[in-house]
Amino acid sequence: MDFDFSADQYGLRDEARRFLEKQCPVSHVREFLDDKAGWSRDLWKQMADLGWMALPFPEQYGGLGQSFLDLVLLLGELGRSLAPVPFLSSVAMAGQVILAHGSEEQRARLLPGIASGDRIAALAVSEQPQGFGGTSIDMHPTQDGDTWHLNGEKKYVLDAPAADLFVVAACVGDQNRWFVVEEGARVTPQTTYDPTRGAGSVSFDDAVADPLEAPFLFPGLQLATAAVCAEMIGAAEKILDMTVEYSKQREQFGRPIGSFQAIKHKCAEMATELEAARAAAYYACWAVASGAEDAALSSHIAKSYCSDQLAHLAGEGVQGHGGIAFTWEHDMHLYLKRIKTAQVFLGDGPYHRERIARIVGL
Amino acid sequence: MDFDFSADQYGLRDEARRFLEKQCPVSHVREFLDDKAGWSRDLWKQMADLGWMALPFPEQYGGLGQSFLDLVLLLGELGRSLAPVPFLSSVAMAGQVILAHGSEEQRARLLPGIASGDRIAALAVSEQPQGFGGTSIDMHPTQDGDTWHLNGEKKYVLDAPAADLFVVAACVGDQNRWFVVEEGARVTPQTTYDPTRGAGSVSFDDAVADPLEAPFLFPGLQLATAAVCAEMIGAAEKILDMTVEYSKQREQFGRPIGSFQAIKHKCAEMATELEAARAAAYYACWAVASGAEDAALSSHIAKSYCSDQLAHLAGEGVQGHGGIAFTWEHDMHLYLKRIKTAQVFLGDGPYHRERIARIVGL
Amino acid sequence: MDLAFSPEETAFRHEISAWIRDNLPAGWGTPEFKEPKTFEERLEFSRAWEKRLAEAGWAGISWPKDYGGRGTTLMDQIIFHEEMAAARAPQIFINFVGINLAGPTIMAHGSEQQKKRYLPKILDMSEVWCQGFSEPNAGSDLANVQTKAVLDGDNFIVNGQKIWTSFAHVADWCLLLCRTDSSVAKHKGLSYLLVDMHSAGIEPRPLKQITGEAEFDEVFFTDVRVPRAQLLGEMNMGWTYANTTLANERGPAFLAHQIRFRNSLNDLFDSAKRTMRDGVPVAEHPAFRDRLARAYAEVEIMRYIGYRLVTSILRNGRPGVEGSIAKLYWSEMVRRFQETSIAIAGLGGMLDDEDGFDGGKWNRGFSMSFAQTIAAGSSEIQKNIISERVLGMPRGEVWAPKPKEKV
Amino acid sequence: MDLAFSPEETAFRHEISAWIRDNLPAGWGTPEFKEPKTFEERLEFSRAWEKRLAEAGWAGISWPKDYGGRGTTLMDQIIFHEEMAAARAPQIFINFVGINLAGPTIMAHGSEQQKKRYLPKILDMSEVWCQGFSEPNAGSDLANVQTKAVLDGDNFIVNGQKIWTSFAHVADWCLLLCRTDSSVAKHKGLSYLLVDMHSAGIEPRPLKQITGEAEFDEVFFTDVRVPRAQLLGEMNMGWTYANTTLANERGPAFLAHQIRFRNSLNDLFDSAKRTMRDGVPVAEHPAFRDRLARAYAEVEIMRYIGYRLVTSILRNGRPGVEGSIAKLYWSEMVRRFQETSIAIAGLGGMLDDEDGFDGGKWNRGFSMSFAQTIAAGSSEIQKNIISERVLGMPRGEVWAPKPKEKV
Repeated sequence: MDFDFSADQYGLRDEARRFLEKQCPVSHVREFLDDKAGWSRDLWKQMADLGWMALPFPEQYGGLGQSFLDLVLLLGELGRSLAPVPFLSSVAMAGQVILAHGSEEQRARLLPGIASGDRIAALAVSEQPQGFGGTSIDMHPTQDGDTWHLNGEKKYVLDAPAADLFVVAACVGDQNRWFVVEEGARVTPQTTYDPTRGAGSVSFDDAVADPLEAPFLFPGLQLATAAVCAEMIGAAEKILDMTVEYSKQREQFGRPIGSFQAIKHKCAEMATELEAARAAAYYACWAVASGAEDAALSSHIAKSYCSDQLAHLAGEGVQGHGGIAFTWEHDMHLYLKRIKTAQVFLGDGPYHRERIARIVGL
Repeated sequence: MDFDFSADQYGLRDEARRFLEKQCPVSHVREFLDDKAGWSRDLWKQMADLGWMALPFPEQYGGLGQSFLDLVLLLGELGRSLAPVPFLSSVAMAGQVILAHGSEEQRARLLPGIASGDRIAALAVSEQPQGFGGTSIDMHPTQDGDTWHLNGEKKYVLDAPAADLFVVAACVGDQNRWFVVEEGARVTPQTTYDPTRGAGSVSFDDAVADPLEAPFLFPGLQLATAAVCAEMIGAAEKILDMTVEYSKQREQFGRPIGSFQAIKHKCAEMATELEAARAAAYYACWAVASGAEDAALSSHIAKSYCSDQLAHLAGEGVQGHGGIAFTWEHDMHLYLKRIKTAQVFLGDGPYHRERIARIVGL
Repeated sequence: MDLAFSPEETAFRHEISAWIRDNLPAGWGTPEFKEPKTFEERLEFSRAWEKRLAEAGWAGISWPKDYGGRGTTLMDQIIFHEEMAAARAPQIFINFVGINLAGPTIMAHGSEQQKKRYLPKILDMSEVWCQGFSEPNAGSDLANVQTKAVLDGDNFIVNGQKIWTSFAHVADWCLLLCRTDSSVAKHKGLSYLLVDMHSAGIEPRPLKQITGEAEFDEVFFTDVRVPRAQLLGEMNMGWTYANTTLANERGPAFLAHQIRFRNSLNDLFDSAKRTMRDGVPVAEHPAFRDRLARAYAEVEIMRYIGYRLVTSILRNGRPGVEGSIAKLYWSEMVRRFQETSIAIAGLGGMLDDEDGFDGGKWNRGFSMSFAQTIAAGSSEIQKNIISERVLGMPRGEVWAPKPKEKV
Repeated sequence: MDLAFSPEETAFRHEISAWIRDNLPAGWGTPEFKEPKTFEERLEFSRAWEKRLAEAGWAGISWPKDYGGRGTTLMDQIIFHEEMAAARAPQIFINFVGINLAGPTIMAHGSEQQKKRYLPKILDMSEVWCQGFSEPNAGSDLANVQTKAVLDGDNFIVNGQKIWTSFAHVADWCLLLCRTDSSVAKHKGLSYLLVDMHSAGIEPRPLKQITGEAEFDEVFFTDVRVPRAQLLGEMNMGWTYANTTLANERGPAFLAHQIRFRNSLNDLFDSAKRTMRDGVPVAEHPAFRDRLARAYAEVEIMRYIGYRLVTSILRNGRPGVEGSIAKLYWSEMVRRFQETSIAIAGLGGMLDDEDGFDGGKWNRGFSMSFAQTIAAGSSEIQKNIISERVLGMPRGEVWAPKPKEKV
């Protein structure tokens, strides 16, 4: 029984935090707020030099041979710093799906570019604003001999403007599975509520699509879901830190507002939500990474809890700051929007709870 | 626009409070806690002498010719004092149903006894623990010439042990309507969670049942629902009063606990829930009493809000008291159980919200 | 207790509703109508519309005729709000502060000369008002206002900074809360000045907010000269008067807010009916149906609470401390409502503006909803006021104004 | 990070699960089994069952062999709890205080002589323990304990009153927190005494609680003589030691609590599947399905939190302040869970006991759930501790123990 990270993993976290505080202060993040398709290629290159993209991939695919679990705290740091790079999409979601579902040939072809950072992959699942997975996927590839083609449009694709290739959920018969589209995807960058990251729609017009070998969405989707939770934890930790810190500095009525129970208890409740979310997210990361029996269940538990409770935490963070959080200059709203966006991405609370209900036989 | 009670109505409330504080202290209520079928006949007789049962009935039926609205604050006082009498059931629910649905003959036959307090009526609707109204009513009377008979069992009948006659919801064709059973009902008193009031199951074995003239459950059921809300308001007011009062007396850390924001803000939230519940309950009482266009809607709004928010308030009241509220000797648990029971009686929050959804066309 | 409207009130309702129908801006409400987008466009649009309302005599329905009003009742005022909302007419925007905050405060505490001078020009739209309350260090602790006004002969000399001032850069006048005595307890040394916004030394700067727009300004005052006659009421009574302003913010306008939310709710219901999830409209989906019905109930209860507030004003002449309960109720309700609306946008809420669900309106509503529980007395401040002034709990903390200062 | 169990641990799991299967009380778990009803019946039943566990050596799995324990690991202890719960074996009842509170506290702070004297008798069931913490005026403010112990030669003379003492009238010993110095700050003058409950001057009185039953006692101490050697550890260190007791309450037993709730949850799911509403089982009804799934998620997350607590103990030798977070999480979770369960009882919850839904068990659970957020440090106290000790926020209030007293 060891439900905590190793000294090496904490070491990487500390190194990442130092690096990001220096190379990715919020002023750097803000350079890209108004640019629908913008992201930090500079930061990306530095991260590649540090080997971060290579981390979770086996050595034969150009990776460093570490595991998905080694990504968890790193994703948190990227969430904490709002780093404007497509790491979550390319390395922790699409890359992990390819690793989990691809054939030897597919992995060898696709992963080295992702592991070096030279190619960027994005995960394209949703087509509708409401509902997730299952029957909400209505893209049906056509087969022409050995070649598959995709038609239609995927929406709400995170990091689409940065991506070179897409890992697309589509439906064959009554089975959803993953296809890789390397060419012919048309991306329309869109205005995002969370201005620190890009998203867009991706349309396919007879695009050649390569089906990944393992013909299910799972466990790839679970890995991606756990990764989103891990990133959310970092952003939520920062919200709590900011709120506590502000409450110690801000004086009203001649005292720091952090000495009032109204604020103290709010922060204590946030800390409790955060600890529960952390336990859920880390457990899900371990379970999906190690193929535990309750991998699927725990990913639904983690995302449902993180979705709803961390959104609540973010709102309380705004309230704890008062008017200042309402200004564009203050960073609080960027974190609020980050969490609110993550809340619905890859399935909202009710979706994941319905999955829980089915798994536990309700 | 006058959304408040009259001086006369407030006068009756003050008189009722004085009377009940004297004649119905909690020590009197506690005399009946262990007796499934017990209630205060003494208190009932005194109330009859004051003319309370006669209040809302027209003079030709032995009443005082006041209206349902004149009952509202009185019901609150009965809730506040936990008076162990079947007033709500007999006068404000069953009596009002007869008044609203009965023919001239039926009113003239049934109401004088109710208005004098000599006869006690109870409302029998539910048969199942879950669901309310509509298809949950599965009692189908049989017709034999001009005579109807009822068979089967009604459950969760408030004040059944005290009642002489029953106003029963039953289904004819696809229409629920009210029947009066004056003889042949077999009552089984049961142990109630709220020990201050009686309840039981009522079974009918070919009991003669007289259908009230107007062949619908509404508006009678709305009147009954609004009356339950009015009574809940009084109990909830008492909970808030007790909690505030206790917080001023109880010292910990050398200060009254009511000086801590944790307790102050809890009480402020309770006061806000209470004011909203009051507005909703009183509005519903006005709307159903005056046959306003939104009578049905407002009764569902009031009961859904009172059910869930006042139950929350009651829980906060317990928490605000700490360990003392956990003892049998303290009265707080009696109020908690009163509110929790009322929460589900005549439809819980989800039931009433589903009705709202239908009415507003969701 | 009678919530029905009188025949006169009903006649007035028909009159105003007919007028609105005949006078809405051309094309308003049709899909072709090009809504004003930027803040400046909204200003221009609302100036024209509110001018039209003013010319028809609808601007100050319950204000005395002496001050340019219609001189009728509070009920007529409420009916006007209801019909405006029912017709989905453009909301009062540029003249909001004048009609709802500055005007009533001047009416309550100004000299006869001040009333005659200022009130008619609010109603005829010839002067626009803003309000200078909050400061960077006077938020929750509003009594901590530091903007100083020092008497120098017949003028006050004003120095300081305000924040969250709507319309500052277009306003002609400012209702300014400032410190005129630093030697006494902080809430005892405040006064209200009526400040000409065209005076030398006033610099409004737009303040970019959470949505990326700038609906508010910061305002910097540097050696601004304000004639002594511009003092409202008595010196050092500003804290008491400020409570009038805040109470008015929670008075008849409360019912207008309510109807605005009912309109939003109806829009949300429309979206919920046409958006599908798991093969059914979101409005029928278990994840949302109960929640939407709850939102409906809460918005209706806000109406009932508004009726109780109005009754209290009609019976007692002014809103009571229960205004704080109403403010807490509706601001928390708005937060829940906007949480629900953004949830219904679903993944559509990831995108914003033209790319967003319903043009991003729920995103903006969600972002702006935090203003409700923070501005005009945060929820924490309201809870202090309720616990101390309504429930009589011991102070123990210094957060809320002392009970004995209550107005 | 590895949450898998070792082969040795799995072997132990099989051993204990087989033993439990073979040793459950006759008829336990079958519909025919007549469950003990009254408190006294439960005492008698649990005494027999816990004696059997003790004789088989399962009572102190992680306790050192020197003190009668099995001398294996914390993990084995946890596995024991898990298997007991998985088999739905009767819960530890009469010996709960001895094993989970008194024992670990004596182990941590007692003299070698005291450990040898008391610990084996806890494990072999020859002595039952109770705990004297709360007093009528020392609830949230536990450091305000007023029960006095005054040294008189070789004895302490104890006078005072305790409340909420489980098992007081059947206990042989009491772990008593009392005041030994009134001249210093209140938390600095407390000591722990091990008090023979058969001493003259001790009077336990049953305290009737919210359910109508009496699971707790009040205990009155009048001139009770306690030999000086019965002082636990050092004089005036009681407050520090009490924190050990409280921390143990939130240690390995946390996972046992979790499994108990999972069992309750399963029972609730069964009820929800067999109770119909609007033509479908409640488990599939929109009013409940999401709520039940949420309850499931919350109970599972309690397990994950428990694993993090255990890891912290394994890595650092003791639970950290995060124990307060765990306590707050699970007690609030229990409240929500019991709200859900009584909602599923529906109108059935109007009735109680034999007439109630599922025999009134959800009514009792709901009533008792308030104990969770009040006892052993109320939610308000936990929030003070979390904000001050975990988040380092300023005290400003006197509610929680000072940060510098932290252990």
